[in-house]
Formats: sequence, structure tokens, C-alpha cells
Amino acid sequence: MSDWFYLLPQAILCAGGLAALGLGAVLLRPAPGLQLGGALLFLAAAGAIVLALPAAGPVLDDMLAFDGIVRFYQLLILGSAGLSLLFASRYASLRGLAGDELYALVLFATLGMLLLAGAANWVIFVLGLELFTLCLYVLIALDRGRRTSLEAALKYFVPGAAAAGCLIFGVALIYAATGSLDLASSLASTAAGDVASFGPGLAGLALILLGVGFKLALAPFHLWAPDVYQGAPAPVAAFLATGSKVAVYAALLRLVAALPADAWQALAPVFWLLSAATLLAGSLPALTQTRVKRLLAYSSVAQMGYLLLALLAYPAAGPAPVMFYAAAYVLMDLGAFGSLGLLSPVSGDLDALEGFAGLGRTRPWPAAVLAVSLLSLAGLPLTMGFVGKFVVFVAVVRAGYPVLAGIGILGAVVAAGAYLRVLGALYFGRPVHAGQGQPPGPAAYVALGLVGALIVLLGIVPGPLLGLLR
Amino acid sequence: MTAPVLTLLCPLAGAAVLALAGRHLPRRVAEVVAVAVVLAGFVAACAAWAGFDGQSRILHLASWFSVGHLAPSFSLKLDALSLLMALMVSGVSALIHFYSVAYMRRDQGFVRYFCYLNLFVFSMQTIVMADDLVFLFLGWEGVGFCSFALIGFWSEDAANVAAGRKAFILTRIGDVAYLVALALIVTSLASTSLTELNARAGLLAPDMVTLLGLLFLFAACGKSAQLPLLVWLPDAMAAPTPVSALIHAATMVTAGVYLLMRLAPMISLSPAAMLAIAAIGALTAFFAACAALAQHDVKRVLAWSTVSQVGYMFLGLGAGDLTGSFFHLLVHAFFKSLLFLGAGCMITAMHDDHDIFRMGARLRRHAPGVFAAMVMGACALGGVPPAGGFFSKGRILFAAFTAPGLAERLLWVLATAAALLTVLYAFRLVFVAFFGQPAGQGGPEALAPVPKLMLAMLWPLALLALAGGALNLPGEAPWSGWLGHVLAGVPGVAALPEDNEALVSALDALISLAGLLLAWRLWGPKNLMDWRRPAALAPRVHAFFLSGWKLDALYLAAVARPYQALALWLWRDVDGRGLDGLALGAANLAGNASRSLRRLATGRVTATLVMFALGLALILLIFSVRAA
Amino acid sequence: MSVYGVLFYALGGLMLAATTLAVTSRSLVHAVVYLVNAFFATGLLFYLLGAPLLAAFEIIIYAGAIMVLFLFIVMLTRQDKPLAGGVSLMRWLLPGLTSLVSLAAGTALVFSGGATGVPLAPAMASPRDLGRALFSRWWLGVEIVSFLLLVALVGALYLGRAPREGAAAGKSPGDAP
Amino acid sequence: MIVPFGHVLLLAALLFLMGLSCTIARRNLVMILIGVEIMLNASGLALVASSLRWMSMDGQALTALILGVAASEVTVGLALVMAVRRASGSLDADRQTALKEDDR
Repeated sequence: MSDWFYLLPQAILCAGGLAALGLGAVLLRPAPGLQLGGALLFLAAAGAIVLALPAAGPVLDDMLAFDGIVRFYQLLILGSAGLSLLFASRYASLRGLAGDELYALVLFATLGMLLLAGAANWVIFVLGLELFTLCLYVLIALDRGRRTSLEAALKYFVPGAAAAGCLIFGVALIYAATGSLDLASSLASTAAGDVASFGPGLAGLALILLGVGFKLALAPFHLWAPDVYQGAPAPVAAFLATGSKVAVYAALLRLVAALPADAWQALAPVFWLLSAATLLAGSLPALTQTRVKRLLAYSSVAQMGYLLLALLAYPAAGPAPVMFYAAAYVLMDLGAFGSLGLLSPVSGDLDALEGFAGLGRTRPWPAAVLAVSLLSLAGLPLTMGFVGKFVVFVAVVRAGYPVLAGIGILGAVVAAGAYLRVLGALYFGRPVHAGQGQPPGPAAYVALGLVGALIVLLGIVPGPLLGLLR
Repeated sequence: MTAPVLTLLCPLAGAAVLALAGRHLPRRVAEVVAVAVVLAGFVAACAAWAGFDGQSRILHLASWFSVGHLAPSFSLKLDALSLLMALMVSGVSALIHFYSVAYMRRDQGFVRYFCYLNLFVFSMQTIVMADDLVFLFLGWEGVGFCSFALIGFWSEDAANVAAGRKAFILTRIGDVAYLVALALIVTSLASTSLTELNARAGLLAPDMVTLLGLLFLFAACGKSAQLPLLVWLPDAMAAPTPVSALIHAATMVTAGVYLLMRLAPMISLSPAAMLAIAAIGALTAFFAACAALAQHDVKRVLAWSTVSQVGYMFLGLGAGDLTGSFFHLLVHAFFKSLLFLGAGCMITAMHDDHDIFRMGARLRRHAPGVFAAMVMGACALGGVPPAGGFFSKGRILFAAFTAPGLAERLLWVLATAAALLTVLYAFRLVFVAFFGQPAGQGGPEALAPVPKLMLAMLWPLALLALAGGALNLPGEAPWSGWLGHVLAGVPGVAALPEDNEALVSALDALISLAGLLLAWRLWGPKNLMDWRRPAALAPRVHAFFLSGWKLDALYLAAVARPYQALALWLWRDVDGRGLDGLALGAANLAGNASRSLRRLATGRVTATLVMFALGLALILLIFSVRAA
Repeated sequence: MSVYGVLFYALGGLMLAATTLAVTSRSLVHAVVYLVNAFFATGLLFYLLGAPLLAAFEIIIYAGAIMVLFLFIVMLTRQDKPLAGGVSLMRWLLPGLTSLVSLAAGTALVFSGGATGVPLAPAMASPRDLGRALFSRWWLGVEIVSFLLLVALVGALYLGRAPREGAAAGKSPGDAP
Repeated sequence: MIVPFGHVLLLAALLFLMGLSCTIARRNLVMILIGVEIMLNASGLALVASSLRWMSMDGQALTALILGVAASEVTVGLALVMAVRRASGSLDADRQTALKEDDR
């Protein structure tokens, strides 16, 4: 099969983005259904091709990799984009934000994420990351008439630009050390020689870790997350929290896989510290948080901590825990942010805890999906979150990091209290303003149903998926 | 073997139906669904028991998922212990469901209520029958969640919601220990099956067994409200009364001790863990009995009494007598649900007033049936022969007495003292609530009628509570020791030596009768009526105050002042400031950490950048040290 | 030391000096002008290191286009007056300290092996070589960059346009005063 | 020879750290952007020198691509800065604190 086929999903997304822009140029006010349908069609086509392509080594002059792991993460990214759009379409059109930019930028961002997830070369790594980051800057500022939306974009942009600078300098240092821009061979060349000659490369890895840590909101590089999630429109926050994280995570996974054992020895303590800090910095602040979007932001920081735990265990335990937890994370955060967006009134996203009072009765379906997502985030059994945490903890303990597992369990317990407060407000609170918010619309119902059902279903019968991942 | 599965699944089906369609069903239909599924579960449990041939077996329903060599599965362990427990749980739940129909007859949220209640029964049966520790954890979390939801059920009052959260978080602290133990088991045995664990416990290092035992003990303490995690249970009385009866008396609080019973073969390998269980049990039994002596709220008396009685179960188990512990668990389930349901009737009659000092003799005249039931319940609770509690508690005291070691002997002394307190507070409740003369504006003018259905549910329980001793009568007669015979095949069950049994039983009987007399002397109607009419002394409120606990304290001063002081001290200071403080202290610590971490997020974008610089310097330092 | 070496250190010193002045300048206009100097020096260094086309790019794009863009913004926002309190010494303390630590640790890493002691031999890559490399080996990167520029264009247009009238402009709970 | 390779890297690292410090220490958003430009420029220097060190065109090619990255980032960044200024009336990064933790 020709290498070119491996570029087909990306090409389709390019075409989709351009089509969305063109549609906006030709028709002044395209019907929202047309835009949404078209974007979903392109995403689905890309997904179908990703699904159909056979696994291969590096393709296209060693620019892209495509193996089972990449396929899984790319599907996850496409799914996240699709669900985010389903959640976003009516949200955006109610608020007058559903221009061609929304759809085009989501498709371009997805393109960047696919590239990053499949990058086999530092150049593609950097450029893919830049592409979706640039799209996200604009998407976060989508509600540009609102000061908070712009401020959130600024708070993502400033550290983001600095992080990009760090990342690129890191790549430059790795290139300086090894003379190769190929992801695998630049890292593997440390194995042949001594670690000492890789010195600049280690410094480069530190910088790359910083850049990646910013994108994943790992502590201590996570301080932007609560502000940005709070200010961003909820469906955009959903996309930001899931798609971009998963793409970066997939790249990080490949990076770790490519590291030779002795370099991993040097890196592991740093990962240890990062994951411990992230678990604590994500779980503890949630405890006293009274703004739900910020709470979800901290929670997604904590989830990154669990993913990092799984990554630490990856060399010992294989990819199944990492991948399963990533899938669980995507569904939980999409469900949480997406339903939060649906529950919100047009005048601005729901945030303060009091606003959620009694919504379990007045808006049963979005509230139920929010509740399921929160229970899953808290790790209660029969949800995907539980199975994911269990699988990760087992892997981590087996890999010889019992202390980290303990911190993780502790974090889960602490955070459960925070989620419980939201649940309490949803179902026990007295409704403050009845009838706020608009009906979600059919597209959002599809997304709600999918997310809710998958979280529960894969919590009860995770076997097939886990089997597939192994 | 479909019957055990039906026991498990019927309540789940009910919960699902109510959750999905409950809103659209007529009230009567929803109630019938809720009660019918639990009744069906009970019938299935009966069938399972009837079809049980004494052979323990594992029923593998489905695989859940697998990680490495580890494959948690939905599998059930069916032996005498689990089937009897399932029978008790479903039977008591069925009665309480019936009762709830009447109790909740005016409440609008009945669908939610019954949905949680059915879900609870499912979760509890999961704990009872699961063979897999991960599957068991599902039930373990499930009962915690349902308890949270039901304690906060009347959510108009923020205190109720707070109580629900307190319960959930404190039991979740126990869950940490469960998960850590699970992780240890996973790494050392690569299996999560209870049966496997018990069978291969001998292969583990002794220290490991002790550690596991202590971890599971801590987890059980959370669920069973034992020291030091007991403070949630009295607050949990915010739940509707049938819920208190079901969850906080008969079933969920016994989940902890039941888990330890299941693990008995493993834990019994570690004398230290066994002693810890016994010690926690005896201390809690004494502590809670003291606290119960000082309460005014009828439900809180019963709540503390539950804590105390579950302490006895721990003591029995720690003393190595699983049979006795389980015996007490069953009998306690009967008489405690009887007492709670009776209390529900009292509260209904009193228009939701919980204070026993405002009830008095008129309540006895208004609802003699309730009075009779409460007396029977108090007899069983206080261990007055020949009620059920006499035999079951006696068995545990005897087990503690015969256990080797000085420590156990001391615990026996403590538990015997607690037995005296038990009969005192049990009859204090009866005498004050049914013979007292509330003065002034003590409660409503006219008492409300008690629904017949509620009353009807008391009698089967009263019968069981009184005759519960027949399950395991002492002696050599053919009908005695039935429970012991049945449980003989269960791993971890050991027989007791026979000597001195009569002596210890006689002592128990003596204590309970003495306590009964003392209670009559202290709180009996004669004494209460002797007191000068308080209305003449002071305004009405003050009068109530006097005839309330001040009178109480006066009479106590003669004989029981030390007890009273101790009780108040334990209740107010140790519990209120000490234990609550401990739990709150941990919470405050977390809260402060939380706030200081949040303070990092100043909203300034430069804060993030500063972290970049710091993090970069740190990572580079680590790398340069590692590379050097 | 060869004449190349002298040139390198001279240009390096110039870059450092100009950059220092730029980052500490109290006036935005001055900062941009210093930066143009630094970029010129970088361009010359590129030439010295054998990249003539990049040297031209650096001067045209960085020193030219981007810096002019900055100047426009500075003028548009009327930020041409000296900034008050923008350069207090205290604010430089923490970044300075961490930079010193990073520099020390990084230098230790960079010079830990012998690889970095390799002398650089003068060589020159013709524009043709770079063009060939870009469009044969790195064509995918070029394509992605083209999309980057497109997205930047779309984004800048979107952000630059005033928000549509009638679009919900109510205050959200997050809109603290 | 020109100079040892390490010296060029050192120069690049110095420039990079100056840029990073600039983003931290300066409060004006335009100055922060300038800091980012300095960081990217430093990467370019390191890449071009490495290209010479390894005698391959990869570093130079990446430098050329990074020029594009820098241009697009500055475009969006400046547009965003302008929009923020329109909304909040200030270019001071530390004044953009409508989003922050509550004091509870």
C-alpha cells in the first residue's frame, strides 16, 4: 500500500476545514445543521480511514508512525472532536458563535492533533503541536465579546508561546546532541553511546518535558488550567481538556517508548515527582473549590496525574492501562464539560455551585450525564473511571511504585468529597431559577447518550476493550 | 443455582425500573414494584437456602475484566454464612420496604427513596455473596453511596446533606485501607478471590497477614462505625427512620464485621490482628453504651446502641468465635430493626418529635402496641433472659471469657460492664418514653395515629427478636446449637470450650436483671411521679428543662452519677471534640492544604511562567545530578 | 583564533548586549529597535555558520516583517511612552536566579561529554541545497506551516473583528468586576 | 575552524534564558511576546550551528519552518493582545485577573 494513504485522514481534515471556510464565504449564513453535518462527515471519513489502514512502520520519509497505539489515539481524538462539536453546535448557535471559524478551527485543530499523535519526527511533533495550539487560542477566545473568554485565551497563549519556545529549543538541543531529527533514532542513539555524550540531549529532554508538561497541565506547570477552563466556553473546554491532552499524551507515550533503558533511568525520577505533584495539586484544591468549572479543571489536572502514573508503569506493564485510562478520561471530561455547557443559560456558563442546585430535577438528562461523569471521575465501581483507576493502580504497584499508588488512592478519596458536593447540589438542592437554559437539541442528546452509555457500559463490561488494547 | 442470582438481581431490576420509569408510574404501581422485587429477592433467598446442601461452592457469573494475571470477576460464594446472611438481609429489607410504604405515604420523593432503597439492597447482597474482592468493593461503595443519598434524602435541611457527606467521607477513609489491602493482595497473590486468599493465606509472610488484617479492620471500622471512625453514625440519623432501621442498624453497619468474618481464616493466622479486632470491639461497645445513656433523641439512643452492639460482634470475632459473632449479628438485626421501626411509630405519633422526654405515659396509652414492641425490643437489646439478645450476647461474653490471654480477660470485664450499661439505657428509653410525665409544652397536644401497616410490621420482628435465641441455644439438647451445626463447614469457625459456660451465663442473667431493676429505680414511673409538680416552680419552658435532663441528672446523682459523668464526658468531649476533632482535624488539614494550593493560582499569568522557570531549573538540576 | 572566531565572539557579544538592552528597556519602541539590532547580528551569525538563505530570511522576516508588526502594535496602542514600573529589580530577581541555576545545570550537561568540544569547520550551504531539502525531505513540514499561516490568518481576522452586535454579551457569573 | 560547537550552544542558551526571563519579569504583554521571539531566535541559532556541526540540512530546514511558526504565533498573539486591550483597557499582564480563585 502506498505511503500516501497514510496521509489521507489528515488530507480529509484539511479539505473539511477548507470546505467549512469556503462554505462560510459562499453562503453568508449557512444552516448550523449543514455545518455540523459536514464537519461530522469529514471527521467520520477520517475515522473510517484510520480504522481501515493497516499498521505500518514509519511512513512518508519517516515522518509519521502508524501502529495500533497511534490508531487508537487518533480514533480517540477524532471521537473527542466529533462529540465536542455535537455538544458545541447548539451551544454556539444560541450564543451567536457558530460561524465558519468554529467548525474550520476544530477540524484544523484535529488535524494538528492527529499529526502530533502520529509524529515520528521532531519537526512534525513541533508543527502538529503548534497547529492545534494556534487553533485552540482562537477557539478559547470564541466568545470574543466576553472579557473572560479573551482573558482565558490570553492565559493560554502567553505560557503556551513560552512553552512552544522551550519545546523548540529542546528539539534544537537534541538535534545538537545527535544530529538527527528523527524521534526514535535521536533518542536511541543514546543507547549506543554513553549517556554523557547525550548531555545536551538530556537538557533538551528537560525542555521538551516542560513544553509537554504545560500542555498536559502537569504540576507545577498547571496554574493556567483553572483560569482557562473557567473562561473558555464549556464545549471548547471539553475539546481542550480531551483532544489536546490525548494527542500530547500519545506523543509522550511514543517518546517514552523510544527512550533507551538508561535514559529512562534518568527520566523516571522526574516523572515520579511530576506525577506525585500533579496528583496532589489536582486533587487537593478541588476539595474547597466552589466553582464547578474550576473544580473540573483541577480534576482534569488530577486525571493527568493518573495518566502519568500509568505512563510510569508503561515500560513494565505495557500500553493497555495507559490507553484504557485515556479513553475513560476522554469520555468523563467530555461528559462533564459538555453537559455543563448544556445546563448553562445563554448569559454565561454555569460556574458557581449554587447555580447547580436542583438541576437534577429540572434538567434530568444533562444532569444525569454530569452525575455519571462525576461518579466516574470519583472512581466509583461500575463506571469506566473505576476500572481505569483499578487497572492503573495494579500496573503501578506491579511496576514498583507503591508510594505513588498510595498518593493516587488518597487523591481519589479527597477528590471524591469535591465531586460529591456537586452531586449534592444537583440532586438535593432546591432549584434556584427554574427553566433556565435551553433544551439541548437533538445533536447534544446524541452526544449525551453516547457519553453516558459508554461510561457505564465500559465500566460494566470493559473486557472487550481491554482485550483489544492488549 | 439461579436462586442466589435472583436474590441479587431482583432488587437491581427494581432500582433500574424505578430510576428509568418511576416518574411516569402511578404511585401505587411504583410502590408495588419496589416492594415486590425485594419480596421476590427474599423468596429467592429462601429457595437458595432450601436448595443448599451444605456444600460450599463458587458461582462464576461473568468475567469483569482482566489485567495481567488478574481477572476480577462477578462470582458468588455460596455457603451457610453467605446464604443465611442473604436470607436475613432480604427478609428484614422486605419488612422494612412494607413499613416504608406507610411511613413515606406523604412524601413526594418516594420514587427516589425506593430507588435508592432497592439499590441499597442490591449492593448489600453483593457484599454478602461476592467472592471476588473487587466485586465486593462494588457493593461496598454502593452501600456507601446509597447511605449518602438516603441520609441526605430530606435535603431541604442543609444539615442532613452535610451528615450524608460526613458519612460518605468517613466510610471512604476506611475504603482507602480496603484499596491498599487490595493492592497488597494483588501484588502478593495475583488473585482477588476471597476463597483463594483464605486458602493461600498461609503462604504469606506473617507480617503481611497482620498488615492485611489491620487494613481490613480499618476498612471495617469505617463501614461499621467503630472507633475511631464512628462519628458518622449518630449524625446519620437524619435519614428517614426506615432507612435508619435498614441501613444503619440491620445491614450496612454489619457489612464491616461480615467482611472480617469472610476473611476470618486469613486473619486468624495473626494473633495481633485478632486482638486488635477484639480490643476495638470491646472499647467501642463500652464507649458507645456510655454515650447512649446521655441521649434525648430516641433515634440517637438507638444509633449509639447500634455502635455498641456491633462492637460486641467485633469482640466475638476477635475472640475467635465466628459463630457467636454471627449469632449476635442476626439477633441484633431483628431487635434493632424492631426498635427502629418502633421508634418510627413513636415519632409518627409524636408529629416528628424525637425527644423521649416529651413523650411520656400518654404515648403508652395512645399506642400500647408500640409500647409492647419496644419493651420486647429492649428486653432483647438488654439481654434479659430469655430474649434473643441474652443468648447471643452471652455467647460473645463467654467467648471473650474463655479466650486465652490476660488482654481478652480485661476486655471481657469491659464488655460485661457495657452489658450493664446496655440494659440501663435500653430501659431508660422505655421508662422515660412510656412512663414519664412531660410537663409544660412538651410536644404536641394530640398524638397522631400510627398507620396499621407500620404496626403490623413490628410483630414478626418482635417474634424473631424474642425467639432469636432459638437459633443457637446452649446446652446438649438436640435443638440447641443449630447455628453452630450449620456453620460448621464454614472456614474460620471454631468450637468453644464448654467449661464454666453455666457460670458466665448466670452472671449475664444476673447483670441484666440487676440492670433492669436499677433502671426501674432510676427512671421508673414511681420516681418520676414523686417529683414535685414542676409547673409550680417556674415558667413552663424552665419546667420542662427541670423535668427533662436535670431531673434525670438528680436521680442519677444517687447511684449512677459516675456513669452519667463518664457518659457525658465521652459523648461531649471525647466524641465531640476528640474524635470529631480528629476527623475534622484531618479534614481541616486537607482543607488548608487545599486553600494554600489554590492560592498559587493567583490569576496572574506570570505565576505560570515563574513555575516554568522553577520547574526547568529543578529538572535540569536533577538531570545533571543523574548524569554526573 | 581565526578571523571567523573573532567575528563570532564580536557578533555574539553584540547580540547579548542588544538583547539585554531590549529586555530591560523601559520603552517599547527602544526595545523593538534593540531587538532589530540583535536580529541583524543573528542574521550575520547565520551567514557565518554557513546558512546564507536563512541569514536573508532572518533579516527580512524577523528584523523586517515581525519587528515592524511589533512597532505597529506599539504605535496603535500608544505604548510609545516609557513604561512605569515595568523593570523593577525585584521582578528580575527570581527569573535571574532560576536562569543562573538552569544555566549552570544546563552547561554542566552540555559540556559533560566531549561531543560539544568539536570545532566547527567553515562550510556553506547554498540556497539551492536548503530549497531542495525543504521541498524534498521536509515537504510535509512546509505543508503544515502553510496551514499554520492560514489558521493564523483566520484567527487574527476573527479576533480583530469587533464582536457581532446582538451576540449574547451578558455577564457570566465568572465576570467578576 | 570558527569556534568550538559548545560555545555556540552556550550563546544560544544565554539568549534563550534571557528571553524566558523577559517573559517572566516583564508585565507588558508586548514585552512578553518579544521575550518569546528571543527564545525562538535562540533556537534558530542552535539549530543552524548544529546543522553545521553535523553537516546536514535538517537543522537549517527546521529553522526555516520555525520562521513560519514564529510569524503565525506573533500574528495570533498580537491580535489577541489587541482584543484583550480593547476588552480590559490594559496591556499589563498582571491586570488580567478577572479569572482567579475566590477568597474562600
